[in-house]
Amino acid sequence: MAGVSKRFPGVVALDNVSLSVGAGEIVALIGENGAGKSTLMKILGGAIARDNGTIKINSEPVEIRSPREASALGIEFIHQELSVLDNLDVAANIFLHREPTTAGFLKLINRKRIYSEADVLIHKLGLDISSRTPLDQLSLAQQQLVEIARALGAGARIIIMDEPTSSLMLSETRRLLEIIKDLKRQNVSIIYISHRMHEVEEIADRAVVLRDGKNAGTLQRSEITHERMVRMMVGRDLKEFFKGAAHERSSTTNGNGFIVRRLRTIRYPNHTITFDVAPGEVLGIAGLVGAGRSEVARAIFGVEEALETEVSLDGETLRITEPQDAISNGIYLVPEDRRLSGLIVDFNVRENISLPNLESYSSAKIISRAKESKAAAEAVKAINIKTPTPEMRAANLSGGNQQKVVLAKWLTFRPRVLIFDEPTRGIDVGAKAEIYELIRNLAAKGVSVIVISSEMEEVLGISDRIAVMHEGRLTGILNRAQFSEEAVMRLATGTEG
Amino acid sequence: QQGIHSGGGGVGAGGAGGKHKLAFVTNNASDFWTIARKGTEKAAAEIPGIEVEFRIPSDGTAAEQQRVIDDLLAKGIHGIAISPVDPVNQTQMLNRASSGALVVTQDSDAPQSNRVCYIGTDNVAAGRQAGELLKEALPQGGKIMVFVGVLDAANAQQRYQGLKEALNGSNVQIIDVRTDNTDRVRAKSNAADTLVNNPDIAGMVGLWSYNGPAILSAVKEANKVDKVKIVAFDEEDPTLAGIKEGAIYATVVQQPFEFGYRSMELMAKYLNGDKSVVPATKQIFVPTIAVKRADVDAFQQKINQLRGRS
Amino acid sequence: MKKELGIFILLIVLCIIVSIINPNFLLSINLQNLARQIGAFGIFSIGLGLVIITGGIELSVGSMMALLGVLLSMTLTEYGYGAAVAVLASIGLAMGLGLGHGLLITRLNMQPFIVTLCGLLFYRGLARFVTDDETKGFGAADYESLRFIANGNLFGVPMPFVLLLVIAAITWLVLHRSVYGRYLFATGRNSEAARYAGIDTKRIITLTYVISGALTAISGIIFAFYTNSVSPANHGNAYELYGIAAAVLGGCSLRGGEGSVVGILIGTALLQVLRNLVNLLGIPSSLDFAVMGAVILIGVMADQIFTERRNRRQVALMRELSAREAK
Amino acid sequence: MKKELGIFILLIVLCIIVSIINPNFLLSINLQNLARQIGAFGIFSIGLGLVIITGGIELSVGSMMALLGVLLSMTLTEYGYGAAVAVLASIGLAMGLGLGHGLLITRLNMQPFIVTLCGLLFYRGLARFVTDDETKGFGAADYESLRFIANGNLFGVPMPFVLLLVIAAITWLVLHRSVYGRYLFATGRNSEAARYAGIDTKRIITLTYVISGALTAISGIIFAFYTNSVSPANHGNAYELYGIAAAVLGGCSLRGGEGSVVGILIGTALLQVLRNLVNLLGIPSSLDFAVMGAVILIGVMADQIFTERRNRRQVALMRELSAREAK
Ligand SMILES: Nc1ncnc2c1ncn2[C@@H]1O[C@H](COP(=O)(O)OP(=O)(O)OP(=O)(O)O)[C@@H](O)[C@H]1O
Ligand SMILES: Nc1ncnc2c1ncn2[C@@H]1O[C@H](COP(=O)(O)OP(=O)(O)OP(=O)(O)O)[C@@H](O)[C@H]1O
Ligand SMILES: [Mg+2]
Ligand SMILES: [Mg+2]
Repeated sequence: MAGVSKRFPGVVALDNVSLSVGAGEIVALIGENGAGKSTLMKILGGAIARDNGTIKINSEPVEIRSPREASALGIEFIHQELSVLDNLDVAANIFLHREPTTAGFLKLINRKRIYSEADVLIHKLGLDISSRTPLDQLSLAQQQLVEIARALGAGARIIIMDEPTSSLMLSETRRLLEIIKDLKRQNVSIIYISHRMHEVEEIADRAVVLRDGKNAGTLQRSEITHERMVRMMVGRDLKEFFKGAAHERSSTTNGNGFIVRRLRTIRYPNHTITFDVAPGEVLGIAGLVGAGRSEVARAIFGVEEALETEVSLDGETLRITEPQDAISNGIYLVPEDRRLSGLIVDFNVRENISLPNLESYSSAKIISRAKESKAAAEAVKAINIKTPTPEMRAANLSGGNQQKVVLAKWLTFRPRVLIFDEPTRGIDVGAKAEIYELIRNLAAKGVSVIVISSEMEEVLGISDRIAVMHEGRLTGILNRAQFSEEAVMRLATGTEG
Repeated sequence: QQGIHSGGGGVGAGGAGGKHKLAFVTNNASDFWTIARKGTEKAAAEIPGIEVEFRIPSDGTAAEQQRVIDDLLAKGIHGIAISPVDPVNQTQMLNRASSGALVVTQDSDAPQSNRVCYIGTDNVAAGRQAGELLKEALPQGGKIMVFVGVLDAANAQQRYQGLKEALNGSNVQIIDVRTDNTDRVRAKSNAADTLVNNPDIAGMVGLWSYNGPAILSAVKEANKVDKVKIVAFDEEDPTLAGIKEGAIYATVVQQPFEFGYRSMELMAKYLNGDKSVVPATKQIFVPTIAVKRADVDAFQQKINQLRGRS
Repeated sequence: MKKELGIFILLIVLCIIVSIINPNFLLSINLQNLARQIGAFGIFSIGLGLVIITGGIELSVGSMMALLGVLLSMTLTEYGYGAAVAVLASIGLAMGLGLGHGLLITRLNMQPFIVTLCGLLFYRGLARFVTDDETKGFGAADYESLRFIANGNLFGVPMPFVLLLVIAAITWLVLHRSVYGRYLFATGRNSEAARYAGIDTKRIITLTYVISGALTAISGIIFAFYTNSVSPANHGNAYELYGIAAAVLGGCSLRGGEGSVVGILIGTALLQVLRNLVNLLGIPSSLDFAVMGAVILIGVMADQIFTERRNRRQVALMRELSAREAK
Repeated sequence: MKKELGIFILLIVLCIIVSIINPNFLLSINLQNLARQIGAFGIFSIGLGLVIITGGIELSVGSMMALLGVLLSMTLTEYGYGAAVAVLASIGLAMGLGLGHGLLITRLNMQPFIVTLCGLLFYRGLARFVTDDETKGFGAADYESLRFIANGNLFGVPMPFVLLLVIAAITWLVLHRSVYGRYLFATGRNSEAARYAGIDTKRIITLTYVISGALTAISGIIFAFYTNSVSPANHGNAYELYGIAAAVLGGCSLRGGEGSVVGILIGTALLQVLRNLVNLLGIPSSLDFAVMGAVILIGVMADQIFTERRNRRQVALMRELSAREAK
């Protein structure tokens, strides 16, 4: 691809960007949120049209006008936003539009083949389910794996992966990286977008960096280091992560703080979960995919029914059956699935940010536009949401910036308990540091913070204590002194605890 | 009470080109009105100085008729012959209309209103006629079922009333009335269900024009042509064919052509100052005719002519 | 705004054409008739529009009007209650029915289509049953105030239209400026995310059906006195279709979360002007449906084509601009 | 499957109750009548169901049937073409109209509701115009083969029902076992994602409207010969509602992406049994709508409550189990 440009109303998403991939090469495409990575790939994948530039495959200029044409050229795209169909089963998703058919006018699907081949594919990815499972019964991570299986099954020459690991935990990520290396050996080209620098360090042959829609440089295999990438992405040196993180705080609540006792969720009714978070403490919750962490968060917040639980905050027992009960007690949840539950993509940034707190921007139930806009503008500035104006539709924001909008919603509040479910999913390194700082500041103000995260680095860096879950069970709680990757993994895989 | 037309031809004749603008407003769309239309067309051709407009309110409701009237008045109409869907309660509307134009009711009357005259069928009498035909067809008596589109229409109620009057005290007994909301599929399945549920049914009466054919085909399919006497209203083709082959005993027909022609004629005369055309009763009944097997051929010929068929 | 603009232009063009062909269109009496119709149809259409914005549907308005109409007549003429009592009872009943719909939909998770379809059937049946299939009217007795609401004028403006304007103004404020309105859009767009934001989506949805019920009752009273009689089998038949069509023409999306009060008003006006013009232009009655269908189709089509062409032109312009910049 | 089960149980319970109260229900002649109705209504309902699965809607079926019906009569009786020609022309025309809908929806991005609403108005108007509001019939002339399709029996089974079974079987294969069906579900649930997968969603949607047109034509021919005459103003009125209701009762979601052929069949059967039972049980005609509404509501409600209770019971069971384990 050479000289590619793309404008959206109000934004120049790409300005004269070039990118090349050799056969069997793994190219990492990195950059801050909103740098234009997804847009560039959508152009290659035929999902959107470019304004300028050329695309060549084997030095032949090609026109890619639709995903179908991309597919015909051997380009498969794993989207940043899930594009699986939850009314079909796993196999149907994997083979969508490539179904083996029996001959005949009706084009009947060869079901035997589809299921057996799908089973093979998903097991290769370490997904331990039947390919007949309806997709709506899978967790986000499992759906992500299905989408990856789909691209792999297509036998493509070029596979684009837009943040494929953002909702995967360590072991799945490892397996995926192995598979990518395997594909490389089979001479498949990979374009890999990720905000996780160590993944890039591990697999990329070359890293192409975008900044503000322009090429900011290229790093060869030998040059790919964490610092160089970050410097190139943000155009400056970044202060150290997790600096001054968790000093040991009192982890005894003395009846104060946020206490959850005997929480049993519908999905894992045989296990009770009990933990507490002191005011000013950050409790990390770690675990493998599907360990039931999100379920716990949803049950506490009242979106999902808990079979049984006792929740108290500063000594006061709470009854939470609906989210508004939680919110009125100062308990908030930043959910993991931003497009489904985190924000309303058709609302603009301002409306999304003000939504949970609308009453406070209104008098006599009539919204004061001035107050609302001011609060939104402040929030946009506070966590640096990259948007030309708060009036931009959230759907038009880049993935990371959408996530920031989800976070921004709760910043205008005075929370007492804040639960983050995968807060930095898809967020660039620079913004991550800002979010960590934000979490620390919240804690410093006496908020009890719970951070559910699948990123080992993140849990270890941000938490004062770490609760680890395995298949719905709380296998242990580690104090700062006991922190280590091995300790977490042992509990997370259930080999201990 | 006195509308602008009360001054005789003077005001009324002031219309476009000195012509009287007359309108004929039906209650819904059906073949019946096609024949009436022929009558109005004949009137328009024969009577000098009138211009005739034919309006069919599409959904057959009082509201729809009111808008048609409102629009006609806005257009400066001089005379309206209307078949009110709901006479009792459209009185006000008719009065309002008659303060702007000459109003004549046809087909169904609104006696409480300021309409100048009614031209049409006496539906109670028509019902009675149907009742007499049934008694004639069923000398032994028996159970009968009545079918109609909607029962809250005035002509349905009046026919039903006449039917009941005529059968009162006889050994012909009405079991029930089934309605179909003018859906012919429903009309036929209503008849079919009745045949299933009342194996001993002796007669079936269709109060609205399409009920006859619907009953006929249900009866034929159930192979009960000999066992069930059918009395229908109006002159749909299958009804006439049914009479011809003896499957339908008789049908009571109105003369819509006369409605069309005579209402236009009356309004023209009235607007020209001749008020003697309105009788003291303010009602002109166009009698209904019973068509049986013997008269069906002649009738068919006449009706074909009116419909402009060969 | 863009969405309403196209249909608004269509409306204006139509009015101009009609008044050129037949200047009677502009007679104050015709405009009054038209305004009265727009008023009566507009009021319940707004309610329907709100329901559509929640992502729901309300099919029972026509039947509900029939039921309310016959009951209104019976309370007034047969049981001899006063006008105020009868009106309040009507509105109260309709709100109760709306509440029922809302609760069935939110508490029992039933599909709005099914709930209100059952309403459509049930209320119609009930209306026919309580009246024994007899048309109920208000005769010539004078319910001055009620007649005034349906047939009177205020400074020459028909009362239903005045009522519509008042109701539209209030609804506009509520929908586009108030917290409730924002919640409504949020719920319609993505009820899951709305719930996560702490919105009691069930309450919002239920409330909307109640409001729709109240507006249906007001329209129903106007229609009842406009026709002065209520035929239980026909009154209000297919009015839900008019309401839905007005809302959809005015930019409400049946997938929820989209729509505006102004759009609904324009949609209603368009439908009524179409009905009016068929009569004024002397188009054969048999063709009136065809004309309505064709005009709406052509209008919306033209709008769509223009929008698309404009977009394409913008894209081309941008391409040019960036090409020039690149040099 | 779960979704259809509830409504299926309702259907069975209803049939049992009716046949206990009135054993005539089980008479072969009644079952034949019923099957004939189910056949005629079921065929176009399947088409409508497919459209609903794409996330669209088709409101014009009733009007289309009226138009096709009068044209069928005219080609046969007035222009004297043969039955085969007339039938093919009918189906061809309907497919053409469906194609038109599909193209307007997919190429011009118009809302299905608006396009087919215009169809509803336009075709009805056209039917009335070409016939000059006159009812068209087939007289006594014998179109043996056509009459057989509508009124005949094959080994005692009414032809429309036989046709329905054949069509349902084919549609079942296509919808639940073929590539096309899979694309249809994908398109209905998330057309963007389907597009990303390389599916030509526009073609799929257009094709579905064409199929719906063809099925409407078949139903239309059956209805025309069932009544033996077609009143342009009334024929097929509100049939779209029956079709949509059947599909929705049978588990199709108006948001698209959900539904099954078996469900649509059960939904159709339920509606027809309800119509039949009103006559058989001698329920006053004025109450028939009320009965239909009430039975559907109660049925769906019971289903919903049972499902919920079952879920809750499961939860309770789990609770107990785990409590026991905890000891
Ligand atoms: N449809 C659209 N309309 C308007 N602006 C858009 C649209 N899609 C993307 N943008 C803008 O284009 C820019 C680039 O977005 P893109 O999604 O390519 O970023 P990204 O590099 O993938 O970021 P992230 O890491 O957060 O996913 C952003 O400023 C975004 O707001
Ligand atoms: N609707 C559903 N039906 C059945 N099982 C489900 C459903 N949703 C989630 N699950 C399963 O429940 C388990 C717990 O999911 P949950 O999202 O709570 O876990 P998690 O620890 O947050 O994992 P993740 O990292 O995937 O978010 C997973 O195994 C998932 O497959
Ligand atoms: Mg991106
Ligand atoms: Mg999770």
